[in-house]
Amino acid sequence: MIGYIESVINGILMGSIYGLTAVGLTLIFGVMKVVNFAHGSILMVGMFAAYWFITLTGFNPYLALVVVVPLLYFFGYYMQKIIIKPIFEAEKHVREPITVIIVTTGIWYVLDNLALLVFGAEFRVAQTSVTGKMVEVAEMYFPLAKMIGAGITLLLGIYLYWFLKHSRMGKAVRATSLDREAATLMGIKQSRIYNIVFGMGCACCGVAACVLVPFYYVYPTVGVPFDIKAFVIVVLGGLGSVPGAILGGIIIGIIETVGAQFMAATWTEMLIYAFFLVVLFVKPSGLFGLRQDY
Amino acid sequence: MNLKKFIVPAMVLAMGTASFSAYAAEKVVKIGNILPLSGPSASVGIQGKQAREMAVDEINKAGGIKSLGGAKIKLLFADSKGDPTTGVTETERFISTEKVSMVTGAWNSSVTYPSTQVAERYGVPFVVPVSVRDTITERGFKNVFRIAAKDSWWTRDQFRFLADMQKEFGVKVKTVAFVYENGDWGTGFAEKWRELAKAAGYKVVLDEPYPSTASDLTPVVLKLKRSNPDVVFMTSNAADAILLTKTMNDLKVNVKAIVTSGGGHADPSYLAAVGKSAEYLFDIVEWETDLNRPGLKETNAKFKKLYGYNLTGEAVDAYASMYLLKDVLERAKSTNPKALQAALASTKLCGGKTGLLAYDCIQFDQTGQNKNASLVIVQVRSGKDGKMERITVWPKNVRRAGYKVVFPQPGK
Amino acid sequence: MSLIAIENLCAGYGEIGVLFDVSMRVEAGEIVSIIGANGAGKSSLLKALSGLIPATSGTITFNDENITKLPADEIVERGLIHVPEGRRLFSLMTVFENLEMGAFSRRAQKDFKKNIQDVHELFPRLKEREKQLAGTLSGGEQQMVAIGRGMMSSPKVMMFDEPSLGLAPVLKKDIFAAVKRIAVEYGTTIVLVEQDVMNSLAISDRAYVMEQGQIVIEGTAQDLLKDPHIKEAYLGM
Amino acid sequence: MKFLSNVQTTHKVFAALVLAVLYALPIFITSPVMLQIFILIFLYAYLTSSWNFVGGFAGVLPLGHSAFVGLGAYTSTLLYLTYNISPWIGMIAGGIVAAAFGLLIGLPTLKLRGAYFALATIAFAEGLRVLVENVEKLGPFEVRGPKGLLINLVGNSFKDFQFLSKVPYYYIILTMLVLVLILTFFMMRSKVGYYLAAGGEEPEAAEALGIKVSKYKLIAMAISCFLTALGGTFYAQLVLYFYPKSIMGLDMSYEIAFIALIGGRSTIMGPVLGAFLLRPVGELTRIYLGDTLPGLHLIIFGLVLIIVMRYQPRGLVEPVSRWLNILFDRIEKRRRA
Repeated sequence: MIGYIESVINGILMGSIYGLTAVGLTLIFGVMKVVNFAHGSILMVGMFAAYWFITLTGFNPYLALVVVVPLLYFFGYYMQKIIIKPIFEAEKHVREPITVIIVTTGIWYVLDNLALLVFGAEFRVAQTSVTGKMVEVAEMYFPLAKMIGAGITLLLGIYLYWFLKHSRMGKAVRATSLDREAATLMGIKQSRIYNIVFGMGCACCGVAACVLVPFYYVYPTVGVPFDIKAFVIVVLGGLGSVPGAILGGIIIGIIETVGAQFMAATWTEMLIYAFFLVVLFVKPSGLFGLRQDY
Repeated sequence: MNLKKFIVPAMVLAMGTASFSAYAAEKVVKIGNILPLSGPSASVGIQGKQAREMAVDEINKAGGIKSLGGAKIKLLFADSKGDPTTGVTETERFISTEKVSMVTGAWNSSVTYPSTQVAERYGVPFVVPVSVRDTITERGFKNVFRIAAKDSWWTRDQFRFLADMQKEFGVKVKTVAFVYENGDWGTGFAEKWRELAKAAGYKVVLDEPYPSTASDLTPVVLKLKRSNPDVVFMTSNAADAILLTKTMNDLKVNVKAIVTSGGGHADPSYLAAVGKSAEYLFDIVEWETDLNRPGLKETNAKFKKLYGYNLTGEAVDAYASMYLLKDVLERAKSTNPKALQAALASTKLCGGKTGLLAYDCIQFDQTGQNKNASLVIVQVRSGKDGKMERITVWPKNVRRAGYKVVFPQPGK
Repeated sequence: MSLIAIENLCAGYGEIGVLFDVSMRVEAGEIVSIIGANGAGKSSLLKALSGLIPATSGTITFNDENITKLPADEIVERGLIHVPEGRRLFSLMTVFENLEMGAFSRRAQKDFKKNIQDVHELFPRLKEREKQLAGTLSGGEQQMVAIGRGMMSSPKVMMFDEPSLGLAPVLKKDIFAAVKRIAVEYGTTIVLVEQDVMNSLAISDRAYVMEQGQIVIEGTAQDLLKDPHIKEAYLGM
Repeated sequence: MKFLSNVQTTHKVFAALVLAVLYALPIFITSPVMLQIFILIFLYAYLTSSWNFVGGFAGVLPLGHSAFVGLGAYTSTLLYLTYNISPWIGMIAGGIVAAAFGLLIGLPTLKLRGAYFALATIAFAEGLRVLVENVEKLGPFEVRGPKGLLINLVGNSFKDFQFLSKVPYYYIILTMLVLVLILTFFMMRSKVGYYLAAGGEEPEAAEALGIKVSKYKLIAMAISCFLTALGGTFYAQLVLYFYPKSIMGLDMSYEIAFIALIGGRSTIMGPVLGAFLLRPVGELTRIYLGDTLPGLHLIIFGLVLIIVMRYQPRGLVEPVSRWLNILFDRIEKRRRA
């Protein structure tokens, strides 16, 4: 019994981190209606940044947040401004500009392979003060780094909720996501909102990166498995919904961990896709999505 | 249809082929090498490439192929990306366009398998330094020669090792668990393990494939922990090896021994990445830096100076394969594939630079398998400076002098 | 100089032209109607004015400034406000948040308190429904939010695109009355695009008739009400 | 598309000329590698044209078409290996299986908006791949999970769909490509194509006009999956060895979609143009740069994607047909003069 409780809790912990990796994706989609295929690569960039920060300074790993999150915010901000915006302008009248997907895929190829070129194909693991630390509760072991990660996910979720609900810019972001043209007529400058949202989406990847580095490895294609998982999570949770992404992540985490106790891990992967497709058939807007968004 | 979109690439291609044929004027022997230089197995691919380059550089500096008037070996590399179709295309390109004398590669069994079929069709020798799938040399091909040991030998030796350890330490192993990546390699090993475990009378308490692209392996480790085996056998690529080792250590999985199968566990970045979490682990490899072989220290020092890391099993096989090719070319006195095939088949290459290998001579049986290829088992220990070290422990006759094997490993 | 002066304006979506050589002017304090059939280019004209679709040639002058090439947000900043067709509320935001969005521009933020008072005075219902999601309101209420949202931008000119569309006759009357009040009480200049020709001409000073992307008739509201072509084509008499 | 809709004599002559050159090409090009490159270009042009039926004309973005390539390859190969049924027959069977799966997946998802559909197709393809990787045996069929299927060499045999030379493969795939292009041409002119075009841009408006867009989308999906699967069988017979990751991995799905978008989707020649551009870029950068700096070729590939989308978001077919039209006009004038 205790084993199952242990797996459920581990599933929730890892799941909330999956959710964290998906938040940026859902945020960008919610506003720009663009699936950012470079999402995993941006996570990778963040992980390399966090890894080098931790390794070179030897500071507490979570101090990396202070450096990596703003870094990725500006990275995303200018990536949107310089590369994506001109393409977006050309496709302004299309509800879901498909060419932008292709461009983000191009960015993905460029970033992943630049990382390979610069950092080589080595697996790196940061040795930090929380690496390998376990918290023992009634003979169950939970990795401290994942618990901190789940906590940070919660905090980020609360912050984003506050931001979107109460700040002026956050409301403008919501208005844009609901009706681009009407928002423009309010004097909300679309390209600026997009820059900010893309920056924030990338900054969320930065948070996820700092959470992952203390217990994960860093590698040029480390983002790829998270990428596909994030796609599944955001659709499951409802594209554009931040709480949906976090809860979707937790559901995936639980399926993965608990499912694996009854069947081979390769089948749980299958189970996730099956669950995903079933949800899509039954409630296409995702578990927490709104009808008008699909 | 329009002409432009057809002519432009065609012209580009034509110019490409023209520039290739310019090489023919020089006195060179072209060797095609197919390796995964990008994608998930890029790191081993790059090791293989660097080792080949170092060997060929040495050979050429020492006067090239003397029986061919000092002809130089020229290496051509192609990136398979770990993808069979690309491997096949590249093999075809090497043979028909580049007119290489021999092909080597391709590390991923899934690439080597169909690529060797192409070489066989053209009658050009294909030397396989590493690629473990049994069937590569079991199709009655005349032109495929493998230096490395094959699957069934790896698993066989893992179980022999386990039997020897039990005898040596008087410990009885009753239950085993198998944890392996669900690719061709991992599932291939698992099939052999099942038979071997049955024959040895071990009870299999867990038989768990997992996707090697998994982002979290905690579920697998939790399951492993609950199945509570005496010994766990593992087959992993680099990323999953790192995750598994760290998670097993974190979740305090207690077993008598962990026996792994090279691959990810032998990757140079693996030990650096996992550190002390890998303590006491047993890994099976073809080769290890602490082997007592002539010239090894110097070659390793040179390699490390050039590329910044120690030789690996992959690198040594690749390195030796170049000296094998030199020997074959010297004996064949020709670059004709038929002559080369004959020379390869009658190889008995002992000592010299190939002496770096864990065994003395390269000799092929009728299937093209190097019959002397052997394997060793190493134990991972933290050294005095805290750095992790791989120490050869089995077979007993090559065990590092003075080393005391830790079996079973202490509890956590 | 007129408040808005449009000269030889051509505009369209991509390669498809929708406005051809449109010239018109709007004086400060006027109510000007633009009438015409579906697809005559009335909405496109407003979109071109508010910077949603680019002009291919011609000029738009607002308050003595050439705004032809200005982006939409800059035009809002100058007080030329477009209340779009179909209301286009932010359906999942509350009524109050919708009004807040109307006051997004820097200029309008200063007058936030005064503007919200004005809106609540004009439409007391919106104060009662402050916390309700805009998407859950009735059609008439939604139109009130849309108008109120426009008022929150401290407009010099408000351009309404079919504000009475889809409303019951009683509600229609209310909306036209509200438009008139905005013009009279706050001195806001009004450009009104409507298919309800009778009602819109009734509150207008002048009017333009558009057909196939061009202005075909212009004149005072009274004159146009008498025009036989208008009578036949738009008033069904 | 434009230059086919107003088919002038010059166009006809030109098209016939290009076809003649392509059919005669193997006489001049004997290098199997060159032929292989052409075969792969044609194959991808074929797969992308098949994709185009749903990805282009139905106005959605499927990103999981490799699933149908895989279904085709697995069906025909399993039938061949188990019952020795000729891959030519297996090819049709594979098409039917794929079309059935296409309907199954299309039924609930084709109603969804773009991104949902795109991500749903990714999930379907990945799910199917994982499923195949987990199946060792399915009834009498040895699926062999991740190990994949190997078709034994039997030498030249039309019945077994195997040839030692590349030339027959070249002609088969070229003919398949020409046929699918002709089919596309007629589809665009048919009722289905007309309704799809209407529904692709404004699905709500078309539904309002009483056009059952979803029904026509489903038809398009079934045709697309059927045709894609035929390409899968061809691919299997060309390579003679495949496993789930190699034949139904996402890389291939993405590449098919990229080719369409770079070439110009919802056009007849777009996929062909895209394949002629992207495939050689991929191959040439790998051949020339693959061994110098790891990953450089993929960086270049990524940059090409970005640049083309930046300057030709509707695909390259637009400028190319413009140039061609100018060229044709000149020829026409000179002919008249």
